[in-house]
Amino acid sequence: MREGMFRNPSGCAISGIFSRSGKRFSGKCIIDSIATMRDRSNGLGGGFAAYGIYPEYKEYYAFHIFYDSKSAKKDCEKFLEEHFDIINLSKIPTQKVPEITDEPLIWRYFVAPLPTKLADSQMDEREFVVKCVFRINTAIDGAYVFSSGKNMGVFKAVGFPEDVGRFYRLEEYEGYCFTAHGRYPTNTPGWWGGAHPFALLDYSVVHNGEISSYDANRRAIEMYGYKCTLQTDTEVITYIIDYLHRKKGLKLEEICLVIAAPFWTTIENKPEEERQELEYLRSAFASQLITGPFSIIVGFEGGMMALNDRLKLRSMVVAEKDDMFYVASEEAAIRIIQNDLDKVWSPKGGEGVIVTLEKGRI
Amino acid sequence: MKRVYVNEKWCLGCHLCEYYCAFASTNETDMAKALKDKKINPRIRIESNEGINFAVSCRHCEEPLCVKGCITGALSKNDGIITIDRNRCISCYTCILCCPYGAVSPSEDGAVQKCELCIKTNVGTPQCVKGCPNGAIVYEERGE
Amino acid sequence: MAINYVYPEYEIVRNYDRCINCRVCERQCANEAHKYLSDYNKMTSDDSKCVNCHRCVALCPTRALKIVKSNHTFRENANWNGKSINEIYKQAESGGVLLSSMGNPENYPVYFDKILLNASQVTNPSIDPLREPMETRVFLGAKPDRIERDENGRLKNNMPPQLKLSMPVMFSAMSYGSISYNAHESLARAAAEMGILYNTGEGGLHEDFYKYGQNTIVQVASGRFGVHKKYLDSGAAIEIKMGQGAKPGIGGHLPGTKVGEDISKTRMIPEGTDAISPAPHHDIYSIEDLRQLVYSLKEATAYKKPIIVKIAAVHNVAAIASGIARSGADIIAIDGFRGGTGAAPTRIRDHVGLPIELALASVDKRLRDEGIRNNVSIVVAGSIRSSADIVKAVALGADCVYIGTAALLALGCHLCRSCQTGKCNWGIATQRADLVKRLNPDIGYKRLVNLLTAWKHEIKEMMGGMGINSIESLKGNRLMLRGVGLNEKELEILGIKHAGE
Amino acid sequence: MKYVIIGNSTAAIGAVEAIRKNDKEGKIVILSKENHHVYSRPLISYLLLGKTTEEKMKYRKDSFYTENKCELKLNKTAERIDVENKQVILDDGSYESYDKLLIATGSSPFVPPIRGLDKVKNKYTFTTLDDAKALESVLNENSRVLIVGAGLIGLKCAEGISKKKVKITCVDLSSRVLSSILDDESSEIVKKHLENNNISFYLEHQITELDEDIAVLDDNTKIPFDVLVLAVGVRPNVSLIKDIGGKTNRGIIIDERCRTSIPDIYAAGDCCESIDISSEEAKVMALLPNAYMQGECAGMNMSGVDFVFDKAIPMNAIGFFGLHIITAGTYSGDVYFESDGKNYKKLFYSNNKLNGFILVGNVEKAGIYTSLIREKTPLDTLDFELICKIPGLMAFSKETRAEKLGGVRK
Repeated sequence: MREGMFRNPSGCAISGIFSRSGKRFSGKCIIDSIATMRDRSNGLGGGFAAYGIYPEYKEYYAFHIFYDSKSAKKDCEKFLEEHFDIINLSKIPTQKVPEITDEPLIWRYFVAPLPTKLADSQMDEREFVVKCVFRINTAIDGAYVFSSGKNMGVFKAVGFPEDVGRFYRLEEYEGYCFTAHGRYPTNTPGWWGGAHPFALLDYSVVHNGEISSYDANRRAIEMYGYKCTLQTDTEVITYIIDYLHRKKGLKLEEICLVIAAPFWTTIENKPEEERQELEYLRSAFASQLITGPFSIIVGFEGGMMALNDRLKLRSMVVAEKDDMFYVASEEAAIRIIQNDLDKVWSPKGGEGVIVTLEKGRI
Repeated sequence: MKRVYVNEKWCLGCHLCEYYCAFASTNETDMAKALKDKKINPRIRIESNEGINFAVSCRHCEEPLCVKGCITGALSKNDGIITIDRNRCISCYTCILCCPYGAVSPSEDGAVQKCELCIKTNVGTPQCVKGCPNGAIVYEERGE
Repeated sequence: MAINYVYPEYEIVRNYDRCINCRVCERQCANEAHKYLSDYNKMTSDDSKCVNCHRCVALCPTRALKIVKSNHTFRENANWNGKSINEIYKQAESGGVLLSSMGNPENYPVYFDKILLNASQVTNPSIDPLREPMETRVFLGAKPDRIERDENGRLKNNMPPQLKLSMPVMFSAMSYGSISYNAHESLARAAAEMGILYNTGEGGLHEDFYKYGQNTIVQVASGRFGVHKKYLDSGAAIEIKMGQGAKPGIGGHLPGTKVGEDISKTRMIPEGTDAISPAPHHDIYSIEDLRQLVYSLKEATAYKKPIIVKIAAVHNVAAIASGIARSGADIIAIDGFRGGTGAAPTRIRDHVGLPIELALASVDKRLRDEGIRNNVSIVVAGSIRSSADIVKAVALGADCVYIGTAALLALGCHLCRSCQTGKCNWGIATQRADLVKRLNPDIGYKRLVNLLTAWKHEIKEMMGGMGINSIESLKGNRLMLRGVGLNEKELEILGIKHAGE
Repeated sequence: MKYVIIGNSTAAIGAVEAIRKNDKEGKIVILSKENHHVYSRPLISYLLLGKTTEEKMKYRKDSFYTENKCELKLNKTAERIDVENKQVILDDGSYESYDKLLIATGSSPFVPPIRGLDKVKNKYTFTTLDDAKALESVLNENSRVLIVGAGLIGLKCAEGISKKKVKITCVDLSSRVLSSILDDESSEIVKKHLENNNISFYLEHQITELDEDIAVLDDNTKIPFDVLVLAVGVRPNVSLIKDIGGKTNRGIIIDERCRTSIPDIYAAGDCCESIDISSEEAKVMALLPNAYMQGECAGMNMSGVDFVFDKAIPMNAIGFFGLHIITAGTYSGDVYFESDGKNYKKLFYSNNKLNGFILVGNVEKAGIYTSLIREKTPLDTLDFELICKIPGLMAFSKETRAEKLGGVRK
């Protein structure tokens, strides 16, 4: 069974590391971090998002694509050539690991939209890229774009996350931010595309939880041209964040106030101006409110955001050491890589923690 | 203190208060058994005329003329409630002569009768109020 | 005298062992079904006058009365049942259209009863409303399509006018005239106490009730009764009534006998004249005409109030709704074929329209497919009977529901469906002073408040079970629903899976 | 503060209960020439009739004096009042000093000067418990009783002793029974009723001469008797005040605060006369309710609370052998009348006010009429036609009803 053919509730482990100064570091430590939470996963999915790993190609969209077959690869590359200028293409380097099996063809493309096509589409560049990704994922059977941002990449597979990390040789990448996900699905999906993180453009989401508002959120977001093909929370959350941030122009702080909105009783006690703003956000974007348990780490170009649901029904701890910032489902997953911390705390439900590069971007 | 108040706006003239009053004074548990084939002589009475209806029962006056006028001392006021000692009353009807509401009436057994807020019945609370289907009779504290 | 073919439908059964001749049944029956025979010192009854409203049964202090359906029958016939035969007798006698009241009583499927709700187990926690906040507040109205910021980057409040409700329920339109002054007062006071809205219906608004304006929806119907500037200004929202679930395509008719001094003043028509609402609005023969009325009402009220357009659920309801969503209306109210009425031609009531569940599902889907769901809120009506119906309606995609019949039941209505006679023994659907006073608003409004309070608790319990702590997350959340005993097509229209899937 | 009350009947009790509302400590002394716990005088006829007992006749319960901290001195007759020293001198030579004094001495039966009265051995009056007991003691089956006076006292006495299977004859100078409270027709109804109960009357006659056991009337009719009861009326006991130069008329004259003309001396009850507001005339209204309310009024003022009682009217509730009579006010002005031969109703009204009424038989809700007189209710403020037929609150305005029944303040 493939992801997308059914709802697949999961328990999970998540972890994230971020360097405010933009100092790049190896992916090894994120593997160590997620590995300590092995019993929060069950070997049916793991993955990573890494930011700042393609400095030499940072002006180009990096597509990571799974292919089930050569023919799928052929169709997809044909489509890519029609819409993009392909600067570089290669297999994503992996190493054999006994725990990881049934691997698909895994390819990486650095691309830029063809100016003529882009002009014809009358869309802005990022929207054009999104549409193309949706086209491939829905129209080209056996091809699935699982990463499409600039200067970042997603690496995921079916297996325990640490095995997945070694499979992708993650320790060989250097970036300023890594997030990781270990999955505990209640069903048994065989498909790599269903593993997390889920990403669109440079937004990537790792998520632990099962949201009760799923179908309300899905049916609302699908009004705006998104297709929830995987039926996963992570997918719909990613789309909501993309919609609110990229399309509606809400700030990340405001997005927290929408998807994990404060309760009316809290809002009522705020000063008038703030009260009005909160009431506005809640009622204007009511269908983007997410209820039920979740803790998420959102990666994006130049930053990272950690957020819990409004009742904090999932564990999540954050910590700081000098310019480094850490998030994880469990404190142990932070201590294993940095035991000497300046500050450790557990954000309140609905209290988003956002970190960005001091210089804005690399 | 708690008093019975009547609001004619809501009185339907259904006379249920009279039956619940009569029922209460029998101390029976089943109204059918208590009142079957009986002509009731309630302490609360409905006045009806051209669509206007209202119930009248003892107001338990601050300055009770019936008590002051009673020649035997059978009528007395305790804790705001005017009660009658039926075995001292000799039915001279001086109270009927005095009561400005017509709320004291003769009864079969040689003593007069009046509303005593059901305090002498088994139920203990005014049953006319309980029996009123439309809130036209209420028993409440209004802070004099 | 002509033969009377119609045998009484009910029998009044009196237990003479318990009857104490208190005569309350006689005094309380406006149909004069009970009579006291003084020379026999016995009560007697005339079954043919009984409408089975239970007033006497409820007030009999010794429980000596019951009303039973007569078991008098015609010869068995699966095709020609007693009802059909009696209707023919009646029409052969009267030569008139059959009239009835309240909602469609016929045996069509009730989809709400074939839908089941979900609850959380293990993978995510259910939420206990007694311990955690559980939010039922809803805002009705169009939502902004883009955000705007001021020079300091603060969000501007560009929100169109909204209705704020403490829970997704409102009292549906019932005109002053079709129901009594005391019924209206009860509804208005209950709405005010619960933080919801009630609806004037097409009969205008009695001056005494202007003070409840913030909780009032003022209706503009084809008869335009009682519509004037002050009326429009007095409400929190304006509803254009295009149709009614109980009688799609039919106007209204309030007999002159019900048009007393107060009503005539409120409706702005002469005392004693019939109040007839035309079937269509004669200034609305098409969707663009509707748009003009919507905007003229907005102009008249300075764009400060949401405009509701109420339609009956008919076959192409989705397309109609989509048109309305583009007409400038802020809220669409859809009334299913089980909706109540003070009087409707029986054939129309029983044979025209759609079940609200299907209408709602298809409208919600259509508006989403067209990306205009946020242009409007959807309010559904037409037999919402319980908090479970509400939860299911919201999960199917409604923002809010209207309750009419349920509210009247709370006020004492026993669904005898004789409103058209004007002799409502419960003081609801009548204008006879002696009957109207039987509904004491102090009691009536409290009963309404009790009902809604109870429903609110139940809604929270069901939401909590699903792990949802805010009603927004239930809206359109069809994954929380499963069908039982529904065929593929029905499931497809409802947009839900079958139980077990 | 020391209060002295002369008399131990209704007015005295009213005074005590009023004083104790305002003054819980002050000393109260009650002087009674009788030897009984306070009892209700009107009940003496019921005692003979067996409808009550000496125990039940007590007007207040046994603990009354102790609960109200009263010193009751029985068998003490007040001889005179020493105004200078504020003392009451008693028949035993002792005296009682007072700060405030209440005269509640009531009235005494009037004994008419009839020739040969002294020859009569068994002659009685009928106002006190002792009278009643004495009378009862001499009665036996088929003793013949002659009652002089067909007024309230005489007829009540007649009813009282009727049970003893005695032969009762009643003589009165007046042409009617109960002439002071009934008009001709109603009086006739009552007379018939009494005759049906074996009481025979000689009306418009008087006794010219008496012998030991025979009375001779002015028409020479001779009436043999065994017991003679004198019930021609009572006289207020005014001497105590009269002797010290206080204003008196038939009764002691008091103002609406029950003050006599002498400082710190008050009077209440049958011994005084006050304004009948239904006729605006000063009258002796020897009625128990008035006695109580005057006593109460006196008591309030004696204990320093200004209090006015200006609502006195003549009124009577009386019954004989199950026939009830209620009357009040004065019988002047226009008349509303209805009668079915058994029940009798007559209302008297003028200048927009009800002056008085007579009810015989059906007396239900009579108090509504009484209140119209007492409150001088303007008749044009109510549905007079209705209230004449049916006494009730229906005749009043909606607002009045809301006030009376709904507790709505004006």
